[in-house]
Amino acid sequence: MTSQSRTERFVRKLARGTSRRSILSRIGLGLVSAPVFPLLPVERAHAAKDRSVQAKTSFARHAQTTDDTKCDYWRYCAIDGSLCTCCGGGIHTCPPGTEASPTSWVGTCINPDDGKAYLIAYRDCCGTADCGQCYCDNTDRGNQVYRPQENNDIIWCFGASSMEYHCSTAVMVGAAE
Amino acid sequence: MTSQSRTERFVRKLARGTSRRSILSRIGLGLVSAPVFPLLPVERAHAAKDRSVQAKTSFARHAQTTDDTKCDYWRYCAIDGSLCTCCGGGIHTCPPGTEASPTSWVGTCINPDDGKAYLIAYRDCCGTADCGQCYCDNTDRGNQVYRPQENNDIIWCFGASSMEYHCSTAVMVGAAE
Amino acid sequence: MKKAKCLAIVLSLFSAAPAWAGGSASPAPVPEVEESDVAVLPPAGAHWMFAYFSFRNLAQLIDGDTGKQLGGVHIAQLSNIAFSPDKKHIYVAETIWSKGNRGTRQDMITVYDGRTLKLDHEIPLPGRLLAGDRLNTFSISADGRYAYVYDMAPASSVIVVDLEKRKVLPPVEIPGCALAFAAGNTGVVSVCGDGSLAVISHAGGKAEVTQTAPFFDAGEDPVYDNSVFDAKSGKGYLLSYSGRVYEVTAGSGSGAQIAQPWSLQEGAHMPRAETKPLVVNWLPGGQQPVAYDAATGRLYVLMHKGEFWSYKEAGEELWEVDVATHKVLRRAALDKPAMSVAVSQDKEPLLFLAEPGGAIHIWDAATLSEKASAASMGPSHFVVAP
Amino acid sequence: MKKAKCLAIVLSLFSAAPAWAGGSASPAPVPEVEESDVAVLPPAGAHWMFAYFSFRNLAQLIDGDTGKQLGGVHIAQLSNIAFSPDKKHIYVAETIWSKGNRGTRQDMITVYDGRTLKLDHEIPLPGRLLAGDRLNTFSISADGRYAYVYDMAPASSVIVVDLEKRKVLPPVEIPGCALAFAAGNTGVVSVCGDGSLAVISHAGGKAEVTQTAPFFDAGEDPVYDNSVFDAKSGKGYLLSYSGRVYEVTAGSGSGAQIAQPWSLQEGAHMPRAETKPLVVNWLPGGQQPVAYDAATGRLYVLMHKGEFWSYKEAGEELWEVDVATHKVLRRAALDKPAMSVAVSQDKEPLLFLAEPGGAIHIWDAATLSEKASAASMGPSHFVVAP
Repeated sequence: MTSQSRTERFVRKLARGTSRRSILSRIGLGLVSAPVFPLLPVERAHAAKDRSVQAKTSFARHAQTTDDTKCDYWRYCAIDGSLCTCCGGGIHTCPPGTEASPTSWVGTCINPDDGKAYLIAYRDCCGTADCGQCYCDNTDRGNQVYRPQENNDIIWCFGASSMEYHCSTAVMVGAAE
Repeated sequence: MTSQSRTERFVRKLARGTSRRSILSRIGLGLVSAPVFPLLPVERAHAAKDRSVQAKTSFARHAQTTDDTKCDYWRYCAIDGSLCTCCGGGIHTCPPGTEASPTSWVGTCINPDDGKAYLIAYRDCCGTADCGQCYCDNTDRGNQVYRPQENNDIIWCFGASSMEYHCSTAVMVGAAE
Repeated sequence: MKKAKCLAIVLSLFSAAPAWAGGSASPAPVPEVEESDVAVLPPAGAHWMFAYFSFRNLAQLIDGDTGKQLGGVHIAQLSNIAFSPDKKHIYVAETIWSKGNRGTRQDMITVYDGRTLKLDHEIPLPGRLLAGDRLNTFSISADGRYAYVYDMAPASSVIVVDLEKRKVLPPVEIPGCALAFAAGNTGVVSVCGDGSLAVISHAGGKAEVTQTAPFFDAGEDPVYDNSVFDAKSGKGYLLSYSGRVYEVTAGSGSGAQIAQPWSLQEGAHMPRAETKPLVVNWLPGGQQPVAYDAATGRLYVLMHKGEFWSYKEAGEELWEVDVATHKVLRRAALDKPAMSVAVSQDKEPLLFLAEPGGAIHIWDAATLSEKASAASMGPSHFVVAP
Repeated sequence: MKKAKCLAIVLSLFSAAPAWAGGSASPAPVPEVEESDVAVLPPAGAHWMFAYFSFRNLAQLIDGDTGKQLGGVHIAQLSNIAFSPDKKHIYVAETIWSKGNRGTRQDMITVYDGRTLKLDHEIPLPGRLLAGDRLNTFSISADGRYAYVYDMAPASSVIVVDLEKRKVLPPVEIPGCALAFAAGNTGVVSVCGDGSLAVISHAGGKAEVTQTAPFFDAGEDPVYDNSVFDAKSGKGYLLSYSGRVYEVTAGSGSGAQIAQPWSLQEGAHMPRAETKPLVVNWLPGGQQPVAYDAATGRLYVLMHKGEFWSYKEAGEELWEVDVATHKVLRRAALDKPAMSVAVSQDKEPLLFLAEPGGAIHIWDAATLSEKASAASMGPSHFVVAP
């Protein structure tokens, strides 16, 4: 395993790079139009580059690609919460009456159909109470709050007009080259 | 069964007697010192007067007098909610941090030790979230919201400083003569 | 699924023949980048309904044909919810404290758009009754112009809200009475503690209250708060604990007509149930024990075997009753006890049945067979699309 | 109990020999009239603890000796709770919107009296992180003078609150770091995304931040946010996913000392666990996976058999570890998997273990045998009396 992959450096840079005088640190949570973590990470994940079959996690070995309303759907390798696909939304669509948070945490998941790794942004839909359907808590490469963008326990509604958590989507960002 | 007992007339009188110009109807809910339903019904219940053994409900036949943390304790014949005896309070004692509502609904329960009927005031303890322990929903002579003082679904925190329901006590008012 | 873990000590032999290669003949291409978006609802279907529980914060909008959740609306604890008759809006009557359990009390009707489920506006209210599991403390007039909110503070009143002008009219006091069933366009029916009804008519701008004579024994055989009333026809059915049915007609002019009561048990060729103790009867029960199909004139009632005062007991059977003939047409045994029943208001009606634990069963009312299922967050109630 | 119904068709033969006359030899006299009152707590016991779940609104105060609930404190969702070191106050760090899911955001420390559990006052905060299941985003200095609140908005900072003056000091920014473990009277330890610590010292009024060198691999083997730190001794134990233990000493002067890490598995005569996939090891896991008894120097760790990245998995065994010798002294199998563990801080320590469903088991730490049990409202966390 690479212990200092580009993903990790990217996340760390992001976290540490928010200088104390940065305008970003002054932005209130009500400001929808100014996401403070980037909408889509511009650097691609690298951690999974050298993941051979042997390197697969238990989740990846048992994942499927046909039913995105089940916890073992491949993109959900690090999701935590209710699946928006069970709540009136879709894999990248928030249910009616909610708002897609401009901020998200990320996971690197392997698509069993091609064996390749993809970067997934878990974007919370915010504004109304927990959907309560299809609760999943997958933990592949899940980290703690000091690595926020890899942590799925944080309420990722920063930048949305409400911090009330409803459900989580799994948005394809691109291949983890 | 008497269909027009004194209890019922009392309750109806109470409900209807709140004239539209009454000062009572103007009292806000924040006013702790002015209970708008009486603290203790001054007229005693009469409904159970002629309750022979044959007239007993299923609850009364199976009630016990030794453990007030169980739903089948005799005083709980019409209680609905968490028992304060399981929440840090007692049979007529609210748990720390809560407030005894000056208002209550009432039940007429039979004490198996003497076979007599007693009037019980179910006084809610208000101010913090539902205790969640020892939930009971007994329904002897339970009525609907148009007979409010016999209804156990109403949040009986009128007159308390918070309408947040925590648990219910079962206060002895006296014999139902 | 995710908890099913393989606990073989070492899995390194896994390397050959990956499991994921088996199923998929032509793997779908994986899209490169996706945009986040937000769903908008199609026009409301006749089989849509809200399922909600008084102590949870989400009213789930469910499509009865599939059991799928289409979206959700935030509700404070102890809220009411309603569709506008044209289904273009969702109304939530709710009470919120500024600091959760403390602070400033705020009563309001919160109005959501029926397609986007976005909050449109709030109409502040002077108050409302806080009680668990009550459906008829809030209703909408047949034409959708007015909302009626029952308040007990503790004096009883009905708050009339002009939804078009977003304005609260002066409360109508109904001492000794409760509930607010909309009847017609300008009528409201309340039930009184002496066994009578109070009927409000606010046609012409000024509210008048008419009182009927007492007609049921409110002490010995109460009628359910969660009885049923159809605002359009002005016809309702008050169901008593013992299974007596009182047909009420109101909404055109003042007052109300009450028909001679009849017995559910007699409709099923049994002696009518009595209120005396130590006798087990088939009795109605549950939280939302009765539903009414206004088109077919059928009542659906949750029934259980029990002694009197077991009015909250979940149903073991569902009885289908013809209000014209007073006959029980069919009795269906329930696999699991049900706390709530509702019926959609269309030509191919669905029945909704809620278990105490939250499981929802959706039946075809024609065949009484299960068509779909859903999951809710407790012993839920139903509000069906108009 | 109440649902157990006798369904014999007619019970009228019941008249003779009433069941209730059997048990009671000398019936207690029934008091005539009672007054309502409100309980006040005795001085806090060493075996008291709060059990709470991030998504429920009551923190239950439980006496570990009996499992009985002594009272409750209202908490907003995603709150933290703490005792003052003298047990005279309860602090809740919470975030409340003025309209539930909308309106104005209000962050505060709500201060309750430790005997009456009445709200004493609120100290408004400029913000705090909202995250599920986090214990160390809030802490109290050893002497009880200061509270530390971790905020991420999304810039990282620690909010220092003077509890005596009820005043918030300027936030201390800790870019790239998180959490707020109190260390001593004026120190705070945070963990950083590069595997280092940031150590705040605010002695003398001005906050200074010292950064240690990176010492753990935050990408490949993170340490748990819910690791343990004893503010009085300034000693803490950061536990990694793989079971490495990092002893940290801080709070006297600036910076922190980090000892050579050691392995839980090696302490149990096994090879140390590695992070590579496809291997099953005994690993720590759960929501609150480790507890620390500062007097005996024992760690209690929830352990399960699993592959790496199973760090949220509930424990199958509880391991007792001596931090001086790094030896696993005892391994106790759990009848039911546990998500959380805590230990009381007294001479006769109790262990608290929470099942995912909310059941709480209370063990005598000396014998690892169950002493009492309690019921909570979900996968709860514990905060024990100081």
